[in-house]
Amino acid sequence: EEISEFRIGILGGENAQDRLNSNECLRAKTEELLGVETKLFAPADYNGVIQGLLGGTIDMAWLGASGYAKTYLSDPEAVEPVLVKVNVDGGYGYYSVGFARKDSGINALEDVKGKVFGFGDPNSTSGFLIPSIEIPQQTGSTMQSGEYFGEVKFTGGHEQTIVAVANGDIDAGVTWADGLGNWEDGYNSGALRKAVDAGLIDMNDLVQIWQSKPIPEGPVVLRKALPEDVKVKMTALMASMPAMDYDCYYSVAAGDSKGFQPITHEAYEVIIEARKLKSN
Amino acid sequence: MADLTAQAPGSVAEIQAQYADLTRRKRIYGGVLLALFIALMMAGFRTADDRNAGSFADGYQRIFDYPAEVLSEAGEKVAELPAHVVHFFPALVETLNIAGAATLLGAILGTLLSLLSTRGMAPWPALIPVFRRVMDICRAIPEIVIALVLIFLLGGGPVPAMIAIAIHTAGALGKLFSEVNENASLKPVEGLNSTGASWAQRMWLGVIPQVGPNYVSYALLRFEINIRASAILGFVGAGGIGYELKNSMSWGQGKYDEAAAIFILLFVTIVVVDQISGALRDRLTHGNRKGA
Amino acid sequence: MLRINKLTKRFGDKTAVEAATLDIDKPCMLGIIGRSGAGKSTLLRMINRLGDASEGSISFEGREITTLKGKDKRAWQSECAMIFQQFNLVPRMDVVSNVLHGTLNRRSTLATMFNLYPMADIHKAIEILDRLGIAEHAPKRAEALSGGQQQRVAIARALMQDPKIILADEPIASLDPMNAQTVMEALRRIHEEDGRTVIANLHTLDTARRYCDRVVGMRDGRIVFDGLPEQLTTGVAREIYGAGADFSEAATSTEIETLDKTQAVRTAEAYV
Amino acid sequence: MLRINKLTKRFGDKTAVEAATLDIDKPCMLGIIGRSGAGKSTLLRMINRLGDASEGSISFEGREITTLKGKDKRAWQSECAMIFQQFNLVPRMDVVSNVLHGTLNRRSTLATMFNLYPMADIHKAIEILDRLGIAEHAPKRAEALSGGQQQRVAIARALMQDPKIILADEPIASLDPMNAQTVMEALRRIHEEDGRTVIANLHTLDTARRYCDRVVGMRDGRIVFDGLPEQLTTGVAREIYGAGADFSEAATSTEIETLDKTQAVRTAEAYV
Amino acid sequence: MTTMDLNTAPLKGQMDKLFFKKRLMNFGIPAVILAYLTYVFFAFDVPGLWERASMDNARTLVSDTYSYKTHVTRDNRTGDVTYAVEGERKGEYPEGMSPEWVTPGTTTVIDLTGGHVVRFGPETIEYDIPGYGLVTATPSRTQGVQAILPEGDVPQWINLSKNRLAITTDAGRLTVTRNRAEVFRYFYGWELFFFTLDSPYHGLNPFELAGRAVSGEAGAIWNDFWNNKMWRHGDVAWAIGETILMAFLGTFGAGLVALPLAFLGTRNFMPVRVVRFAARRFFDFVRGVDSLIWTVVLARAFGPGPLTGALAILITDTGTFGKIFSEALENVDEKQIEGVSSTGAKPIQRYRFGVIPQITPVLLSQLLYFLESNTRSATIIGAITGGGIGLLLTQAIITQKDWEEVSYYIVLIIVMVMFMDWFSGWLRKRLISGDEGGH
Ligand SMILES: Nc1ncnc2c1ncn2[C@@H]1O[C@H](COP(=O)(O)OP(=O)(O)OP(=O)(O)O)[C@@H](O)[C@H]1O
Ligand SMILES: Nc1ncnc2c1ncn2[C@@H]1O[C@H](COP(=O)(O)OP(=O)(O)OP(=O)(O)O)[C@@H](O)[C@H]1O
Ligand SMILES: [Mg+2]
Ligand SMILES: [Mg+2]
Repeated sequence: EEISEFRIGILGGENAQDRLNSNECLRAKTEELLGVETKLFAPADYNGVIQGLLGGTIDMAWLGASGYAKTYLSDPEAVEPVLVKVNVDGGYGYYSVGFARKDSGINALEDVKGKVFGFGDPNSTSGFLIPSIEIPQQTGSTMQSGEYFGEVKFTGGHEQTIVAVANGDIDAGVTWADGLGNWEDGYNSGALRKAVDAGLIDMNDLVQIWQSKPIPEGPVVLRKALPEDVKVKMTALMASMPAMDYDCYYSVAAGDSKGFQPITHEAYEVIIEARKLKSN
Repeated sequence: MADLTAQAPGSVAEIQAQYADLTRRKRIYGGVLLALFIALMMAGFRTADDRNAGSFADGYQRIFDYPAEVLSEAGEKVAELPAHVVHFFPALVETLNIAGAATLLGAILGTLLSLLSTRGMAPWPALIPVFRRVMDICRAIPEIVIALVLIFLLGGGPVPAMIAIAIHTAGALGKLFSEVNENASLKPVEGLNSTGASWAQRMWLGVIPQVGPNYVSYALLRFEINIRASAILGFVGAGGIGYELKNSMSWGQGKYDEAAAIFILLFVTIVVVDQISGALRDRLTHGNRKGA
Repeated sequence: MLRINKLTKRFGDKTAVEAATLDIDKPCMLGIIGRSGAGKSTLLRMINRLGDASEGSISFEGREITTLKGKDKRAWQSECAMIFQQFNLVPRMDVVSNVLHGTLNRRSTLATMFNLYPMADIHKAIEILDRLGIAEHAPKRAEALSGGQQQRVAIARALMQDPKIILADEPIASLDPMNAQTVMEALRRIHEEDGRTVIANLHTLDTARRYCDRVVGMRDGRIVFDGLPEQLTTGVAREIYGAGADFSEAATSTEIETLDKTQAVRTAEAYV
Repeated sequence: MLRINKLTKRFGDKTAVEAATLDIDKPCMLGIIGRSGAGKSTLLRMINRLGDASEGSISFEGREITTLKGKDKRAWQSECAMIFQQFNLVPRMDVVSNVLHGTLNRRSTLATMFNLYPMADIHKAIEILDRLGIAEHAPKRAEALSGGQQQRVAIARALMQDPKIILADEPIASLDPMNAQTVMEALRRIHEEDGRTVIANLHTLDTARRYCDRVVGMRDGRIVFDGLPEQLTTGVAREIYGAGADFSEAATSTEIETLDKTQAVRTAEAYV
Repeated sequence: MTTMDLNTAPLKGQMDKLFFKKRLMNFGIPAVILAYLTYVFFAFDVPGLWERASMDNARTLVSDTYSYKTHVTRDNRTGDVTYAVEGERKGEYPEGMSPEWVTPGTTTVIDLTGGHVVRFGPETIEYDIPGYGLVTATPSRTQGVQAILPEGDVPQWINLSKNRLAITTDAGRLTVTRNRAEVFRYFYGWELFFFTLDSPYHGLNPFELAGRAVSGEAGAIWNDFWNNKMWRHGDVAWAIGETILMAFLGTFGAGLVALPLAFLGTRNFMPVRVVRFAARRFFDFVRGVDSLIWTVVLARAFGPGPLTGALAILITDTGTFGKIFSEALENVDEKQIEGVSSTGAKPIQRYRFGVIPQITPVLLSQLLYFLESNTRSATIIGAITGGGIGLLLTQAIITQKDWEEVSYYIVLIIVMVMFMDWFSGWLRKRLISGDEGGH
């Protein structure tokens, strides 16, 4: 069994072209390793990459945990998780943080009662799935509009949530952060940090109102139907990247971290259950 | 052809030769054009296929995978569809309102722009090219661009979509309206002018009665188009039924029944509005022809 | 009253009216004749300020007309009604509305847009229509009327303006002889009964002779004749029309009495 | 040669042609006359197989025509050219291309799709056009030609088919007398010079008399007269046209010689 | 004349009624429109929106479109100072290089012009603000950011908290947190538009560049420009090309597919009612579903990319063209077809010569009209999945920085659509010239 080309899907969070640029070195290495033409694709949203994996038009991607769960639920035979990113501190995970404007008088989740609450993309783990399960546990209610919160919206993505909160379109929202570093910097990495760096928000104007339990980092997945040797080669390539070419690793992993570590489907069963819970 | 008549060809042989020449030229011209078109299509297809993740050859059998997935889930939960339809109805109303308000505002603005840029009607003839360019630009910017920028400024919701569609509509209708205006008679305008009527009076009393039915007909056509546009803008956060559709579609398995319900709602609306406005337009332009 | 001094109008290189000078002291009915392109329409349009003059002045009762702008210009236009060869009515509107357009300048823009004309105006419009013998067509659309009727609606609109001067640019050129006569008689009556000044461009000598108190002849933009109808001899006419010795009166006649000569007129006109 | 036997055509209840029987032994020029709705067009269309017969048979040189299908039917159509009252050309294509349509049946579908006709055909087309006196219009679009010229293009298309029979359905009804004469003369010449059979539906008696060797009269779908032009007396004509005693020859005449009677013809035709 | 009063009185009454009716209409229609707009105004919560509308964002957006900022960043733990255009890695000044308005040293002095000077000292950060005074801030791991301001109230443009100090002035912006201190200085223009800092051609004027180009470096110059990491001209050109490609393939592909299908939906060419009905409903269906939904459906089968977008346009427009062409076909003149059939032409020839010449003007003008409008659709479809300029644009907007790129893309899109508009108009004129008489 042979493949004639290898296609890597890249998720959002950055300019499409920036994404392609930062993964260009991975593309070159893959092409060299596999000896077939390798292409990068950066669709507009999570769903684009997931549809590609399900339809067999994308061979490898680095998904979020919820995205993987969706893929698995749609077709358990579509992809398998192989690697996960490990943080500098050795753990693998990040957080969903709830935040609001300081001048809105909101300091805790309870203050948002009856007001407008915003999620990001429905397929985002930290922007929707985890908070939509953990927040009701804390409030003792549901996430239906009008039950606890006055209205619950999807803003479309982390970036839009931040701007919507800063503008006052929504009273509070959730986004992701690595939980390292300081609030006033927008943490070491995450959507808040990017917005701060872009000069879009001033962290002094925002307050954190909630933080989730650690969320498992999403897996690097390979299409199950790929030939075995391709899977092995690609896993090895990704795993050895920090050692081989740290610069490339840095841009692929979007920041400093320790490296990739093998992972299996079992690590995501909790997330899958959570996702099932949210389906009707 | 010109040389043919110029020389006033006498003999049949001469005409034959000239016609043969013409045919050969036509054949070459036509052949080159056809070859060019085929080559462009083929090369274009190859390029697109190459730059696509999946190729056409692999993918065409899978075209129905996705609809099948949606339909099978919707089929399982068919009992819930009516409830979903009711639930999402307000979102549909919002989408229709976006389209309706945008069409109205766009038509009003387009009327103004078209009057300002038609020779003989414009109050400032020197500015005609300016208004023409304004219309061109309004028309050229895809709605999604304006909507996204406005969402950044105003936050999500229907208003950015409405403004975005209205701007585009103003440009598109403005162009169509000015074509209608060109065909309107200027005599009544001059007549009103001679009585000392102001510009607004000249336009309202002299032009609008002539062009009204055509305007309405074009505006209705635009309304159909705008419903789609407003649904699409929902996809990027502008509210309405498109927003709901995107959320349930991108959630995927587990909410496909909602997606199906929304889709049915949207599809039925589009078809119904198409039919009604088609019939109305037919009446308008027909009645107009009789009247004129 | 109306004093036109060295009035000139140029379109690019072409001089349409050249240093036209004309003086009207008391209300009269004035006919302007001249061949096609002589500048008759241009002159009238300048008086009504539908076109701006290049040089020269027009003054009415001491007021300078050529320099009026905006509101003042429109006010002048309302005092100086214009009647066109092609009637220039709003064809899809009813007759009364068309007549009421004569009041546009006096009424607020907004009110007229909503058809809020005072009842008195509406009644007056109907009376004027009645005076011109077409009251029964009042509710019809203007386009449904014959040419002669439409021209009378145009005259009614002009009267509705209650103007001091009525300008008529070849008011009968699109009409058949029967209708032409009705229209010219209406204009004459307006002059006589209301004492308004009427200036009419006319294509035909005999019409000018028959209805006007004074005739002005134009040729190539210049006023080449100004006198009483009686002074308008065939020789003078020849000069105005720039025709040769074969010039015949009939060539410019549209009187009903000469109806059977129509064929001849056509041919002759083509020559003129 | 052509043998029509009890040919009948019904449209629903209506019988357009009823048991028409006709025999043509040798090439001739045959005129069919009859008032509007008599079934003339229907008869010709059945011969060309543009319409199917309800009953009866048509045979040509022993071959049965009414039962032909597909390829054979088309082959027959190419042998039996048809000329229409409204010319039925493709107005957006040039004259020569229109003439070349006469060869469609013989040429491969694919080649004709791309307008690839043999040069020899093109030359022949132009020769035919020359014969009909319109060669200089060869490269023009058909729509740019006058009615008479267009009808000659239609005749050229028919000749291009190299047919054994030419059917002409009121070929001159849309033409003015001048053009009508040219067209009829062309048809007559084709019959005389090439020896082809021409069957023409004609509206007018005198045309039939003047150009035809034999005249057939139809009334209400039946053939009520079949004879020499000489036998076509006013009495017979009256019967064919179902007219009363006030029937006049002039009513169906479009000859140039009777041009000044046109007015009368119009009125009379309306009556017929 | 004498009977005037007799016959005008009822007429006046009649006219009064007529005008009353007219006024009712005249008020009614605008009143309905106004009422609707008012309803929408409140349904969409426009007043609330206006209140919330973020003028700050507008300012950021507008200023960002014509200016750029250079970041000077000090890592408070290591004391390293870095310089980067727009704070991006690819805009970083190479090691050892610094902007001329910065004097590196133990104390880095940053001149923000107009007397505004920021100093990154070994321990403290100072900002000398003319007309206000000196602000000093000492970041420390344990005590947060200790700031000393001049006497008086804290002005609005200083945002101070325990761990963070932000000063925004016209000259620039300083933020100090425990980890970092950062200054932005704003400049006009689109920096690095032609060459990035690591290119040897950065900062050369056109004449020098022309000189270099003549001396054989044209290829290298073009290469540095085309592959500019910041603006990625090559990729943008590809994206525009992809968008036009989608429109082209979609439109003409749809034309080719729709033409034969259109015959099935016409009364005169399709006698079988069921087929005709089915064909028409099929057109309605694919049109009604909309290209957007088709994009989503096709994304599963073909994955992201221009082909998916092109096919989505193709399918939708097959419906539209099917409808338009059927209507054109129903209006064809039967005489021409009959003329061609009477010569014994085969059915295909009959269509070719009897029908096609009649509908080509409609066909071509519709195709070309849609080519232009599909360029716009392709931009939108690209944004949803396919790629092309639409994806670049929406992503640039959604990530909410790089507004200069957004404005660049918007300008490109407008130019592209206007070009296609002009081009299709030009083609239409060329191909159908003199054809108006054909109908
Ligand atoms: N808008 C214009 N632009 C350029 N030239 C004009 C314009 N209007 C009139 N002219 C020229 O000015 C000259 C006088 O025209 P005018 O219409 O006043 O003549 P006229 O005496 O009314 O003739 P007619 O009997 O044909 O109405 C003509 O030569 C005409 O071509
Ligand atoms: N397609 C049709 N369907 C129904 N009736 C038809 C059809 N074609 C012709 N007829 C009827 O058949 C009769 C004969 O028509 P036909 O056209 O043959 O007459 P005609 O002698 O050619 O008359 P004309 O001089 O008007 O052309 C007419 O009554 C006509 O109404
Ligand atoms: Mg004139
Ligand atoms: Mg007939």
